[in-house]
Amino acid sequence: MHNMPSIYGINFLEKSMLSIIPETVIIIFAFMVLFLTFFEKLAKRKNSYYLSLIGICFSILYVLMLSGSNIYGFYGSVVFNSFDVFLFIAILFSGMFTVLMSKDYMENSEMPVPEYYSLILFGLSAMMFLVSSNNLIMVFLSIEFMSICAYILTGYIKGNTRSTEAALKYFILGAFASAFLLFGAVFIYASTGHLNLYAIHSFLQNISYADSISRSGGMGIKVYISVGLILFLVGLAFKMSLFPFHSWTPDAYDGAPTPITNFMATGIKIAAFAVFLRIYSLIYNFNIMNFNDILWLLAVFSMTFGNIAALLSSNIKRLLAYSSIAQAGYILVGIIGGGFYGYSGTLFYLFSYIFMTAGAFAVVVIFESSDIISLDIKRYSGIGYKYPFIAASMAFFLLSFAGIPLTSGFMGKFYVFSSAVKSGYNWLVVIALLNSAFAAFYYIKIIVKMYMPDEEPVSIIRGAIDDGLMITIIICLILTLLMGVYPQIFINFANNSADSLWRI
Amino acid sequence: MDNYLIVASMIFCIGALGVIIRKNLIVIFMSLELMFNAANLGFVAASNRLNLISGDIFVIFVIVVAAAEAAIALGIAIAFYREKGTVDIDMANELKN
Amino acid sequence: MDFFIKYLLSILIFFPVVSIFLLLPVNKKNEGILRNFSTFLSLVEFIFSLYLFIYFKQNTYKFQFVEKFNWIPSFGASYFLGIDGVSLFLILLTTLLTFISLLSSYRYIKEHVKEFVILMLLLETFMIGTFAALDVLLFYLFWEFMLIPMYFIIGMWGTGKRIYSAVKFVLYTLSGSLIMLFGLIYIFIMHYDQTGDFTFNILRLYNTHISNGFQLILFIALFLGFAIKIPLFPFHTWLPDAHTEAPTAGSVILAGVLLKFGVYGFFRFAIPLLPSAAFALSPFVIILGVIGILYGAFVSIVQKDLKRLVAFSSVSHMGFIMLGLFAMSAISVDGSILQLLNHGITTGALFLFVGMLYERMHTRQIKDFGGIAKKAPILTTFFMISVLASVGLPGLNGFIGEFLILIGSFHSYPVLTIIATSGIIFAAVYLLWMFQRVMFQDITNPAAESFEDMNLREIITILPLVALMFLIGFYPMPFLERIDPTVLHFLSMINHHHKAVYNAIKLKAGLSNA
Amino acid sequence: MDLKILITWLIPLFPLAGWFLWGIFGKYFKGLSGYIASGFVAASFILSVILFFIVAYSHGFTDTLYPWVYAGIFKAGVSADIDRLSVIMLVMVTGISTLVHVYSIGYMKGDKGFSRYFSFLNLFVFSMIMLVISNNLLLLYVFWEAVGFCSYILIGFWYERKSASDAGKKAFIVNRIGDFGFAVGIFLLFVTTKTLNYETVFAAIPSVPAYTTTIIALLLFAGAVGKSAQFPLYIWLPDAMEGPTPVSALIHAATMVTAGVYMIARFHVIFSYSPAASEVVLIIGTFTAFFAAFIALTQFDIKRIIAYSTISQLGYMFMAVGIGSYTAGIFHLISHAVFKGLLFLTAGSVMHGLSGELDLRKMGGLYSKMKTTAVTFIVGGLALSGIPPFSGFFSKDAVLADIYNKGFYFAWIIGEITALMTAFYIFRLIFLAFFGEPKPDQNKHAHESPQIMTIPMIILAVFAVIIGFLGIPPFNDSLFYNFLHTDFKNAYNFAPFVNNTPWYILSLISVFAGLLGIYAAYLLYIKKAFDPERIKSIFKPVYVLSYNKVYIDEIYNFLIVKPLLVFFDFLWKVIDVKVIDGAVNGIALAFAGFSAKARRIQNGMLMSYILTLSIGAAALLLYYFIR
Repeated sequence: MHNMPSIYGINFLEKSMLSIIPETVIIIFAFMVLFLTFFEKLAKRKNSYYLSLIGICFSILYVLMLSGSNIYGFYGSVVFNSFDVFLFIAILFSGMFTVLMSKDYMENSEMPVPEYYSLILFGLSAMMFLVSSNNLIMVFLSIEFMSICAYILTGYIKGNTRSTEAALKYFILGAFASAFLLFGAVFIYASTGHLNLYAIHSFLQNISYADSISRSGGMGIKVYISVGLILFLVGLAFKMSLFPFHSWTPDAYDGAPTPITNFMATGIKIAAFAVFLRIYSLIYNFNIMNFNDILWLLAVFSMTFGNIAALLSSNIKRLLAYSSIAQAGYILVGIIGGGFYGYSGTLFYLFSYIFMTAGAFAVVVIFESSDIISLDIKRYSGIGYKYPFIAASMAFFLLSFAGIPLTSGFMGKFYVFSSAVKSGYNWLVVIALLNSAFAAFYYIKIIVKMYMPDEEPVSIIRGAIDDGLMITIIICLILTLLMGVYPQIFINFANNSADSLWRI
Repeated sequence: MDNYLIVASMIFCIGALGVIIRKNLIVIFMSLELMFNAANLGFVAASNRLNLISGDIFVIFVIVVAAAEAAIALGIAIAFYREKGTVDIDMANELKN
Repeated sequence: MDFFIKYLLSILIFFPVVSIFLLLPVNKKNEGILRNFSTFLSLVEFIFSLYLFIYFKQNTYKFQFVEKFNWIPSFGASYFLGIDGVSLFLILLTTLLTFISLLSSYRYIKEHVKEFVILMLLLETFMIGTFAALDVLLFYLFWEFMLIPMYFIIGMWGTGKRIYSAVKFVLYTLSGSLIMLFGLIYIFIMHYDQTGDFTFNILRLYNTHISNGFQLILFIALFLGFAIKIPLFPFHTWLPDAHTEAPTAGSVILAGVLLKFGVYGFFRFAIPLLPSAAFALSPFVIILGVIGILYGAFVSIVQKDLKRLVAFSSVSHMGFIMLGLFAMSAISVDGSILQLLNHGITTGALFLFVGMLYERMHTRQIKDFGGIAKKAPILTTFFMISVLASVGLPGLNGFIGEFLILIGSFHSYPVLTIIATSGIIFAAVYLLWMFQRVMFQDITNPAAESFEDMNLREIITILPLVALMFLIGFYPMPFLERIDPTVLHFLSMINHHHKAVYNAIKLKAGLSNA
Repeated sequence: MDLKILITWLIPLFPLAGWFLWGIFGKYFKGLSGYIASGFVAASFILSVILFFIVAYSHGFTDTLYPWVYAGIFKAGVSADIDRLSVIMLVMVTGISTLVHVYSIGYMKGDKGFSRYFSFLNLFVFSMIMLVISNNLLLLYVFWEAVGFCSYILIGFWYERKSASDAGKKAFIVNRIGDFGFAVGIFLLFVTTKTLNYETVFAAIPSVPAYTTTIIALLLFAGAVGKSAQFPLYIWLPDAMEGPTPVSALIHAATMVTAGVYMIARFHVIFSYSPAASEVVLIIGTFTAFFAAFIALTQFDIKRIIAYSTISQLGYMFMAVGIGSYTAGIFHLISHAVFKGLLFLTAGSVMHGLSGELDLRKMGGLYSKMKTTAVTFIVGGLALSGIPPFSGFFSKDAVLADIYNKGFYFAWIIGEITALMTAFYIFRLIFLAFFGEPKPDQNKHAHESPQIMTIPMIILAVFAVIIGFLGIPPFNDSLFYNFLHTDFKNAYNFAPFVNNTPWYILSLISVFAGLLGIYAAYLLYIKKAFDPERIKSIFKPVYVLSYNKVYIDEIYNFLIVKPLLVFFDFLWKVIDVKVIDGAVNGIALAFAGFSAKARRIQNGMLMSYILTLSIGAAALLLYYFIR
């Protein structure tokens, strides 16, 4: 347990400000982008685009500057340590990719642009807050903040019924789920009397110590806590899109503008997993009850359902949505595996997951047009010869999803699975491996379409490909390959951040 | 305190039930509000019982958030109505499978 | 030069990748340059690989040309290469067959030549890497990625139900190897728990102590991965489809090299890691192998498609190899390792001939052929030699391997060996019958009237293989004397785990009275 | 390097070189290749004769050319074992091969496969030589199969003819069936004695339990049954007549088919230490001798008649080795090689004269047309039917007398009856072909063969007369016996002589049998004392049986080949495609089905989504409370 008083020092305000600098930078830039709308001639599409990119870069800069420091701000309700550094970088990457993709996408829609980018930036800051939040209030607030941005962005395209419907579904389900989360918070608070995670942590330590000496101690409290934790888990599992709480995923992914889909698939998922990891490492893994059983079920159901549902779906965005459900299952395997090895594996997987997903969605954006048919995988038949580089990279990302070696996907899977084997969850791993075996089918289905068209290739009307997209694809390609071939650097990075989970 | 929590839970369940069974968007939003308020009730009760203040603070935050959400909700509802000409959520069935 | 020899394996692995980068700038329009240049590069690769043979120190079982660098310390995985007498020849086979199949596809591959040569070279990298890797993770990396180029080769240049076959091939093999991965991870973790040594180094994993019960489970896990690759009897159905639809080069590589990985995996991983399970289950594996021998032969007899016949014939041949490997006597294991090479050479040659016939007649149905011998004496001669090698005619390579396998296995499994031996009769039946219907008799198909004989390129393609058939047939010692020490060490390594079993081996190898 | 060793390895080298030359550069040599090939074989013949005398006046030796297969404790080198048996075989093989080569130059003139023919003939000679001189079973097996391959390729020499390529294939596969047994025998021998070298094996055999020896011997004998066309695997030999006649003369009469006999003689230790196995050899031999002769009685294809007679004569040899009198067997082998080679060559010359006609019913009165052929043929016929002083008389009597004196009376009676039948069918052939009134359509172009063909025939005829005199004084102190029996000193004498009837009595009986047969043929086909048709109608069932070769081919086809093919087809079409592959595809389909169901959950209805979500939450809570 860390020494709480340290944050009650004289200069705690500076400390506190320091702890949230990256978020602050993003927010400032978000407002700047927003203000652009007031000035007619500045309100060009490009300006806001570049401005938001600059903001993200600045934020990354600050994160790197702060890396290594271990700060508690605002009475310990915000924490900044290497765990956050890792995840901030991840999230900022996903935000950067989203922005890069958006330029091209926004150009052929007549929606107001600056608001769009500012919303993305606000969403980013919310995610970062979520990651570094160390207090149930902070968690709830930032989740809501993040979700609200996401709701708006999902329904951003006016007059597109699909978009609106997606927003509607996402919103109702999201609010419903956060109600559960909130109610869970109630139970936790009622039973422990704390909102600060560390405080709850120590409280639970005492309880488990207490009934380690006398089995009688605090049974009623344990029930309350467990119910609270379960309800809380429901709220988070919704954001992580695990099986019974997944149902928004395909529709929201499908209806939302594709860059936003990427934003949800990478940013929100990672933030949710990050906060879950933090809370799990602090609270769940006490012997209040065996949460791993529940997680085990969730993981197995998620991956199996995701893969099976994806097998036949012909709409690429829905296919990727289902596959992301399955991926969530795989990531959860790492958390179940637990221990230092498992956490760092999970983080590594999350990090690698960004790049493959972003790359894949970038390719989707390239071949997407206003009509709905553009999302059918038939659209991809024969592009292997028209656009060799893009098709090759798409194939590579898909292989990475499938977990073929030389891709980051394999290393990530390998890492989390071996951690699970290490803690003795053999059946879980076997199921996961079988899953990834038949999951390969629908990834390969797309590759077949791209390189071995059986029907006449659909002629794609497509001008010059936007630089942003190309940059995205190239970065994703390089990193996916690098993490697949020489993952050690990233593993070290993940190890540091996993390490900081223990140093509390 | 148990009784408060039980009441809160009952309200929560009522709200959830409302969300599940009603088809009218507005009613659904109201039920959602009900669920949030159930949570609020729980917090207030708990903080009162433990005579702490943090619960009450949380409640205030929740109210703010709920307000914001209500705004979004209405925005989306209006957009939906403009397109579909109804607020019956069964009309929202374009995205499936 | 010194450097060259020291890092020869890495050079061999990465030279094809380098050559890919050399080929990338070439415009895909001028296919001539692409073909010749890639063929030349693969020839260079083959010549490099000959240095392995030259500088290989025989009569030692120690790994040679060893290279070891840190790769992923936190997994205990390292870039660890090295070869012994077994992998030496398999690597040579790989480089040779890659060169040959590139040379052979000048006429077969008409479109997307650039993609084709690039994929072939990529495939070569991974095949060599798989044989050279002594680190389990590295091995698995090479092993599994190998599927992808092969999958493209089948799917893009195949015939008929090519996509079905390609996808079937990938999914079938992938599911096997993922189960295998579980087994490998499990052993790795177990070794860590026992020694606290976090390593994928196979030589250290050999020392893992695993209780017999676990050994059985893990062996089954590994078994699935390798048996599907071989393919052993009930897991073989991906093979006929893949072989039949693949382009000639694909079939040659598939039959010549890819099928070897299963046996190599058993030899390098499954058996030494889990000796007692291997011994407990060896009767079942052998039974499967023997079923495979007869089953493959029987089914080949009634095939109507030339290529499918050859494909099923390799099911039969791999059965012999499994019999020899799991009989675990020095002689039989020697034999099956030698038979690995023989099968690669012979079946590769057979597929080349099927390809030549197909290029000329545009059919693979046996009934459409007949009387080719009249038109093409050279082709007939070489084809006949290859067929006879596959029949196992003495004086050619096939015989030595099969004979050693059978005579080595006879002591421990007399009945099964006798049943297996009856396979040589059926081999004669299906191959000679096929040969008669295709080459002899009178010309029935008018297309055969304009059948031109092998041209110089094709002769060059075939000549090395035929030469090897005679060499191994008449003077196998250069191969055997390099394989033998490795095999003996393999057997003694099992003994190191398993005293009781070792006596059994000594009996089988006849060392008891030596 | 020692001279005799040099000679030893030069003998096989010549034909090997020939094979390469004609095989690769054949088309540049044109007709020349025939002469050079014959020269090569002649060279190795001369060398063999030299070697013969070296061995005859010193002693045998062994030499290893190079280590061949060393794996584990398994060691086999390419090495020769030269003793009297092998040099006799060498001389016989190379000698007859030379003559056949020379003969073939004329016979094959103008065939487009001329060089190919000689290359394969050379290959055969090489393999046969190696087979004879090899000193371990692996090497023996190698060339055992190699000669089989040569016969396969030469039978199917005219591959355009389906019947020819079928016959070749049949020969190879039937031989393979025999070799299967042979191979298993070798395995068993190896695991019992841990070696395959002759000396060591023979040294080990006496200490091996009898039943093991018996099994080994029987398995090896299976190989001999296939190679030497004994019942029930003889069926390939008559069909083998599809090949060029010189090939039939060399491979299917003189050398390859006798390899089985040679093998048993070579492994006399194994066989003599297992009386049971020898018993089986005797029985098979006796039955085959009678059976083949019976079929030969009524055939009309002259080559097939001679083929069946070959089978029957091989039966005699097996009788001989079956009772442990190996010298007699080898002696009959040699003399049979000579006169049967002669018969085939002359038959070939008849064909050549009649442009490939083989049917007796279309022949007649050829004596006037082709005197040399006729005379040499009659010499061969007399030798075959064992009329003194022709070689057949000495060799066959040596066999029969041993059988009688060793007390196998039943076998002896069968042998005598067979001798009678033999004389009858060969002279039936002679009378029908060379005497009687000429058939008009033949007379026009019937002509004598060129000298290059007739000279070998004459040489062989001369040998057919003189070689028998190696057999005097008959039998167990003849020149031949004294020369050879030292090689068999290790044999275990399992069948001692029970009575020593003087040889002339036995000879009289068999000569009488032979003469009787000839006289019967004379009555039937020259004097026309009885009408052959009447005889047929009297013995109708017997005749039909014999005429249709006892339907053996049909029986095999119906009982074995057809059912197997059906079974294989079932295996492929049902087991492989439907069951195994069906299971694989079934799994895929099952997953597709699940997928359809799973996607129905995602029905787009918000209500159901909320329901799933809350049910999930409830389920988790429930899960917690129930445990």
